[in-house]
Amino acid sequence: MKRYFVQRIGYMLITLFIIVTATFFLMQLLPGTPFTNPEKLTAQQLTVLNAKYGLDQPVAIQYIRYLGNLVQGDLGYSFQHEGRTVSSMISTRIGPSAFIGLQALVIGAILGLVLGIISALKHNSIFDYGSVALAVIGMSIPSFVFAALLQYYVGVKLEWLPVALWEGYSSTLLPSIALSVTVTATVARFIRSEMLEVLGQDYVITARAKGMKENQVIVKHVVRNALIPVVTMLGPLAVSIMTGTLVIEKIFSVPGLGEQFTLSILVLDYSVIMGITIFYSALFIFVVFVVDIIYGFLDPRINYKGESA
Amino acid sequence: MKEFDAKLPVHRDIQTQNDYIPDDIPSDLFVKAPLDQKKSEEISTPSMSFWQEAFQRLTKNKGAMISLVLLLLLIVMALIGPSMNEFTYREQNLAHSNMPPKVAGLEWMGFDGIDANGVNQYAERDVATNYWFGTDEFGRDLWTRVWKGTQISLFIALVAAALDLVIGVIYGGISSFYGGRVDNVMQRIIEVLMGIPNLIVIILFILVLEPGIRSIILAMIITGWVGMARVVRGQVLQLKGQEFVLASRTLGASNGRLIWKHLMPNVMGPVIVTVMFTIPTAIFFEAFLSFIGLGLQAPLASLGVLIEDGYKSMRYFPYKLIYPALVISIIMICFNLLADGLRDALDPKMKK
Amino acid sequence: MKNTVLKVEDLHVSFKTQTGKITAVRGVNFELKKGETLAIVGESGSGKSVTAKSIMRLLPKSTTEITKGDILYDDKSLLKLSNKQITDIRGSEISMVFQDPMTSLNPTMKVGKQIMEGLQRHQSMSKAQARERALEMLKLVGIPKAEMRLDNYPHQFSGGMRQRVVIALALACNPKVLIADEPTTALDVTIQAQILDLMKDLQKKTDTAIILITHDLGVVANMADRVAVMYGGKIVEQGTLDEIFYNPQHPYTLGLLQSMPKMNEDRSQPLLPIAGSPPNLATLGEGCAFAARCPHAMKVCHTYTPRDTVVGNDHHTAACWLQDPRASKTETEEVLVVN
Amino acid sequence: MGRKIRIQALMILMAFVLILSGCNFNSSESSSEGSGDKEGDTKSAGQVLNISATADIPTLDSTKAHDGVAFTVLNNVNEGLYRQDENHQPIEALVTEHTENEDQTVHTFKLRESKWSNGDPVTAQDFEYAWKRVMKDASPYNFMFVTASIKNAEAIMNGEKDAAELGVKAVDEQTLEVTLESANPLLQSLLTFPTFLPQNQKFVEEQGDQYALEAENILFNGPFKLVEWTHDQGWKYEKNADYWDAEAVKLDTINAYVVKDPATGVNLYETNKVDRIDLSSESVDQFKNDPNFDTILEPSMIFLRFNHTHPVLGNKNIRQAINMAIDKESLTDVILKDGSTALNGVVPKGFFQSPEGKDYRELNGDFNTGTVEEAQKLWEAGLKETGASDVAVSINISDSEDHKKVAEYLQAQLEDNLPGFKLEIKAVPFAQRLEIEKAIDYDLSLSSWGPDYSDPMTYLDMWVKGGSANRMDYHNPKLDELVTQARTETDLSKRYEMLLNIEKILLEEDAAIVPLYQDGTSILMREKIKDLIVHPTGASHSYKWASIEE
Repeated sequence: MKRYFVQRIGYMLITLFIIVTATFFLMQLLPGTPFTNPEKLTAQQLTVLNAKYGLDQPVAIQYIRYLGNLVQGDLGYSFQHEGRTVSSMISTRIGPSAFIGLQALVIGAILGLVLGIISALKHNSIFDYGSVALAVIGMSIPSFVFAALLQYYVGVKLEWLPVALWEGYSSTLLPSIALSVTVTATVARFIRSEMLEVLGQDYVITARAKGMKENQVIVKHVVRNALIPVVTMLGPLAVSIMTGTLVIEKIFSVPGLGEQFTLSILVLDYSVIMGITIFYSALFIFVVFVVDIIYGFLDPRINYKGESA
Repeated sequence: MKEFDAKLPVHRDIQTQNDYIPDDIPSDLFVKAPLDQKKSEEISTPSMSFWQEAFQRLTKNKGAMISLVLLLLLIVMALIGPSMNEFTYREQNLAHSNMPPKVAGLEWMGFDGIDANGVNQYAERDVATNYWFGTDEFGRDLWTRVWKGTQISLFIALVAAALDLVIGVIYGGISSFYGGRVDNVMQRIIEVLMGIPNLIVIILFILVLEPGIRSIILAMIITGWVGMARVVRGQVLQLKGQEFVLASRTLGASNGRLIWKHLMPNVMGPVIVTVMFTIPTAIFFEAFLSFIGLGLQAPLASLGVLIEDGYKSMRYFPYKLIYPALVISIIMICFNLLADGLRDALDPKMKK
Repeated sequence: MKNTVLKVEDLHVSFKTQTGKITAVRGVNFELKKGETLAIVGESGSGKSVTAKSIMRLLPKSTTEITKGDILYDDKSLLKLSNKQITDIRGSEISMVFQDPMTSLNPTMKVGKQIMEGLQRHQSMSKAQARERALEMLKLVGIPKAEMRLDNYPHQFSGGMRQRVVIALALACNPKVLIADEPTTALDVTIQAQILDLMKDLQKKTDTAIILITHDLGVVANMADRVAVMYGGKIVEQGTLDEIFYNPQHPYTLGLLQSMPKMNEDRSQPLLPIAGSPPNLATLGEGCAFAARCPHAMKVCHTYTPRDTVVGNDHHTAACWLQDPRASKTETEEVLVVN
Repeated sequence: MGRKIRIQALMILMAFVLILSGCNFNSSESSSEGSGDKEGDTKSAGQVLNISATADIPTLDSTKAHDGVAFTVLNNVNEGLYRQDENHQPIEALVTEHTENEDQTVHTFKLRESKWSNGDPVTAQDFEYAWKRVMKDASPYNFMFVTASIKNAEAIMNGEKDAAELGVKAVDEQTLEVTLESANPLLQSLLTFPTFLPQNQKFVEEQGDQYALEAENILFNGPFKLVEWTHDQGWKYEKNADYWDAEAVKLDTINAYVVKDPATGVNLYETNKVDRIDLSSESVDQFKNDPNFDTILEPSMIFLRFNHTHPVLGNKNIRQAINMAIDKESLTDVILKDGSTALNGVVPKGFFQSPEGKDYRELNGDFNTGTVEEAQKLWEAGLKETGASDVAVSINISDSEDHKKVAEYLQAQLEDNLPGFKLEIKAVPFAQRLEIEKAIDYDLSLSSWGPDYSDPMTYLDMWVKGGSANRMDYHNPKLDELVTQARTETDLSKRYEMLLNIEKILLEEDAAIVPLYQDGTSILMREKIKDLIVHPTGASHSYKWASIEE
């Protein structure tokens, strides 16, 4: 088990290293200066700035320096926001993103579970078809279309929830709901097919043959076994939420990481683009790793040699 | 119990027939008359090829069939829609800017040329031509642009999916077919690539490349093929151990023959399903990139570009958002349903 | 005379499918007496398992329907019981052992827990009591280091051991009837014998009546008191072990016996497989289901369904037109001579 | 440990993470958080203005600030020597008395007594310190000191002199002496620019590199204090009771919200969250009849640059043809709709008057206007001269909404009106567009230029050879010479004549660029808001005199 962990962490580091390297050199290919106000920047100011950010050094030196700083958790300074470090920007921005992301995950997971479980139990009923249709629609309609509609109808027309900005809990709801649609749909579909599979398993018949009451059979044997693989969806879900935040945060003026990322892309703030890319990748790698561990923890059949008995 | 042949008559009330045993059975029936075995074999279900069977299963899936029809319809519209009226997707006519949709005969459906303030713009501006989906602020015909956009979005998605397929099949095939060290190295590469959130990579590449259709496709396949490669590899590995491949090998089949005659046909099922799921993802990515401002160059329009434009003025010109959003949603839904249907038909075991 | 615990009367079960209704069980009759073992033999698709599941009412309601007949347990109709009443009976009065021990245990639940569940449900035992009893059961079915094994997961057991667990689970509440649906099919031959011995052993201790469903005549010979042969959803011949093995009256039974190798007979005698394949229940029309494969089939066999006829003494019955007096003697004799 | 417990533990952990991240809420909004009535209460309790800002403040360090958002905030929380009044004219702020020597090169400013928000007095040293700091750090707006002709500023910028030698000296606590290279009639006007604000040396040095990055890391001496600043979300001003002219200030609180998406801004306006927003052209149709709708004409101009070394575009007839082929009025009235107006000159109209009080634009009139037919004739002529039959070129634009639209429009106009013309649009991020322009690696470029100070020169001296804003290999020695002369000409009328002639050379003689339109902004502002001043140059907003009339 220890060996497995060491190996996994090794792979994670290699992956991260490759991402860092690729991102760094891709950024070198980007045209334009990352500095603000380049319109009126004089040559002298440019020299001063280049020296300040170490851009006057050869690329190899810059790269090694970047790696060195990265190891110490230093992602450099933003070009656009003078004096602010990328890490501090990420740390102030991650809160709102994490909050709406996790909230969307919770909303989506609960709704998805309920929909998925009921539609599997009422297989081939109107309800089943209805929730399958809902799930397909939820997966198919781009989240930004949905977010725009939500903002307009719930926020502006009905004035039930704040339209935008980041003030208090109520303003987290619309973005979370907009984000949770894909989660709900994905989870519902997944759960439904898992449930249907488990319902067809012999051990469910065994449980019934033992005289277990139907709801006990469903809860203890069916749902539990159907739920375990849901954990494996956390990786893809994390990605879809991450993707979602890029546009949802823009629409709802949420001061989150996704909004900062799209903003930095538009103004070519290298260091921030790089920092957030690395952060996202690291987060993703970490989530996948955690998912694997949780999965092993929930499913007794997994032993950490990567094979199931 | 899915494999009964629909063509043979089914005896619906067998039990009543069985119960009816007349006492006066004529004696002359008690004569030996065994059935010819060959004949009785014929009665049993006629054999169908895997593909025929899959096709039959697919045709029974209503959702998938409706989706297929809708998709074909949309593809046809994407091809002929832009030339169904006299406008081109780039032709501007500022005098006719922001015209609401109007279709003669369909006024009751909202295609009445009346804007959000209740003013009939056609009467107001004395416009004789009907714009079926309205016009944008440049006075460009949205009907033409929506179908042109559909064309471009579909093109991007199909090309990206096709290239994913080629790279994925080659990579996954080589990796699994040769196995051993080759497989090991190639797998490690895939593992690393899997660790990278692909949207981020796409964005970075779009930033570096010159914006345009080619860059978008390129950026999408940079990470897109990985999923396909994994599917192919998994499938080939599974097949490699099976008897018929071993048998063929023992009989001295060449590698090429083995791949093309035995492995490929069997890998096709999951591959097709994966492609079908790749296409909507690609359409979504394209729309997504347009939405965050990394899309196509004007005046080309994809559905994503149109949605982004429409989103900005959805309050006053809702029709600018509705039609492209509707088309993209229908395409996504149909591809997803069709992919689901294909998965069920081609490979009932394949989950997710 | 032993009293009857379970009686199946004219059972008809049909499935709803996309192409229509298929009747899988078409008038099954049998009785099970206390402490005896009834083997139901037949090819796959003959309706054995459906019959078994009907008794337990484990067939999915949405797709299956018992269209006719009754199942009486202690003279009560199982079919008329409410859901609650039938769940009370399942596992405590009638239990079941399934074919594949690999899949019939919940992979994510400790085996001890799986045994305890039933005990807690039916015998309102405390957790500690249930655990005690589960341990006892595991020991009874011969699982070594049972204390430790209680907290293991199914995947930590071998196939044979798992089947022992399943049997322990089935017998934990001392049921009067145990339905064993091909309990040894998925096991190695050596393990098969152990499991069968175990079942025989336990039957003696608990006086449980067993319905043994199998297609393996060897297992039947080893275990059964009486045998029912099923074909095409019907019992075509029923009798004691000796009657069936030494005086088969139905050509299908005969065919089954001939296709089984016998240890103590002349090795040079070839095995005679039954030609053709099992009937397609969806397309089965009038007449004897076996007629299409029967070497002795007569015209009548293709047109009318044969009735159960008592042959010889007691309850030995066969449903075959050859038993009809109008059938030519030569035909009938031909069958008997071959044996 | 039972599985159930483990799952529960997992759930609790998840809930915990949720709560933890919830702590990251905008604490600054504690006052307005919750119910709407509460908000209403605060509104009726005092003068509260709710506005939107398009971006976060990058830095509030006046020596380093370089963007409109920061300039506006600085203008309202700090006070310099002069500030712009309601009519955008410089009025005395901290200055009580201004004296100058004969040749107008040495200016002495007497300062009034006033206080920083930490209680320290604002002194002449604070100005000297801040100004030298700008030069020492080669800050983005250091060229303003050159524009203001402050002694040695240019030499310091060129690295020839030390920042300490800048022509500014604190004679005593209340007296500041500024030495100029030459007389500068624009001095007072330039001194309203936020780069000339004072800084408290002790405080700045205490804060180190964190200075002015948070609300608590900066001192105020202006009409308002910044009491909260939550990055990327917004900030809040409160009236500064210690301000020398506090009686003139009517607003008690200003809440500024960062709203980057214009559509979101509209939603916030409609739900009464903010009282003033900028409208994008997509929303103009919806509100153009609203009493709260208004457009503001700005002094920035949008124009086409040409690569003058391009074989075809280097031809004057071609450039003129392009100019005439574009219907600029339709562009501003149908496409942009935000109050922008067509422009046929380099210097925008309505901002720059001659010493005689006439508008620059009126004096110089329109250049290169003509019909499409004329354009096509010129086009034919140009093609003949260059020997080209068709022209396929690309236009370099930044990927902002407006520029994309303009480019799409231009593309259709030019391709339709000029036979054989093919225009490809290349949209890139703003910074990248500049880079491409500086490298002159384009055919056409859609550019914009805003004034640094209130004088036509800010649009005219950029075209000299080697000028950092030329960026198109344009060169006309006559223009260069006129610019040099105008810089030192002290006779204002003569100077203005020169300025008019420079534009004539650029457009009449060379048709070097194609001016397209003068930028406008359309806004929605509730009628109850009075006297919120929008300045065309420098810091764009003054809240000092603003009030709410219920």
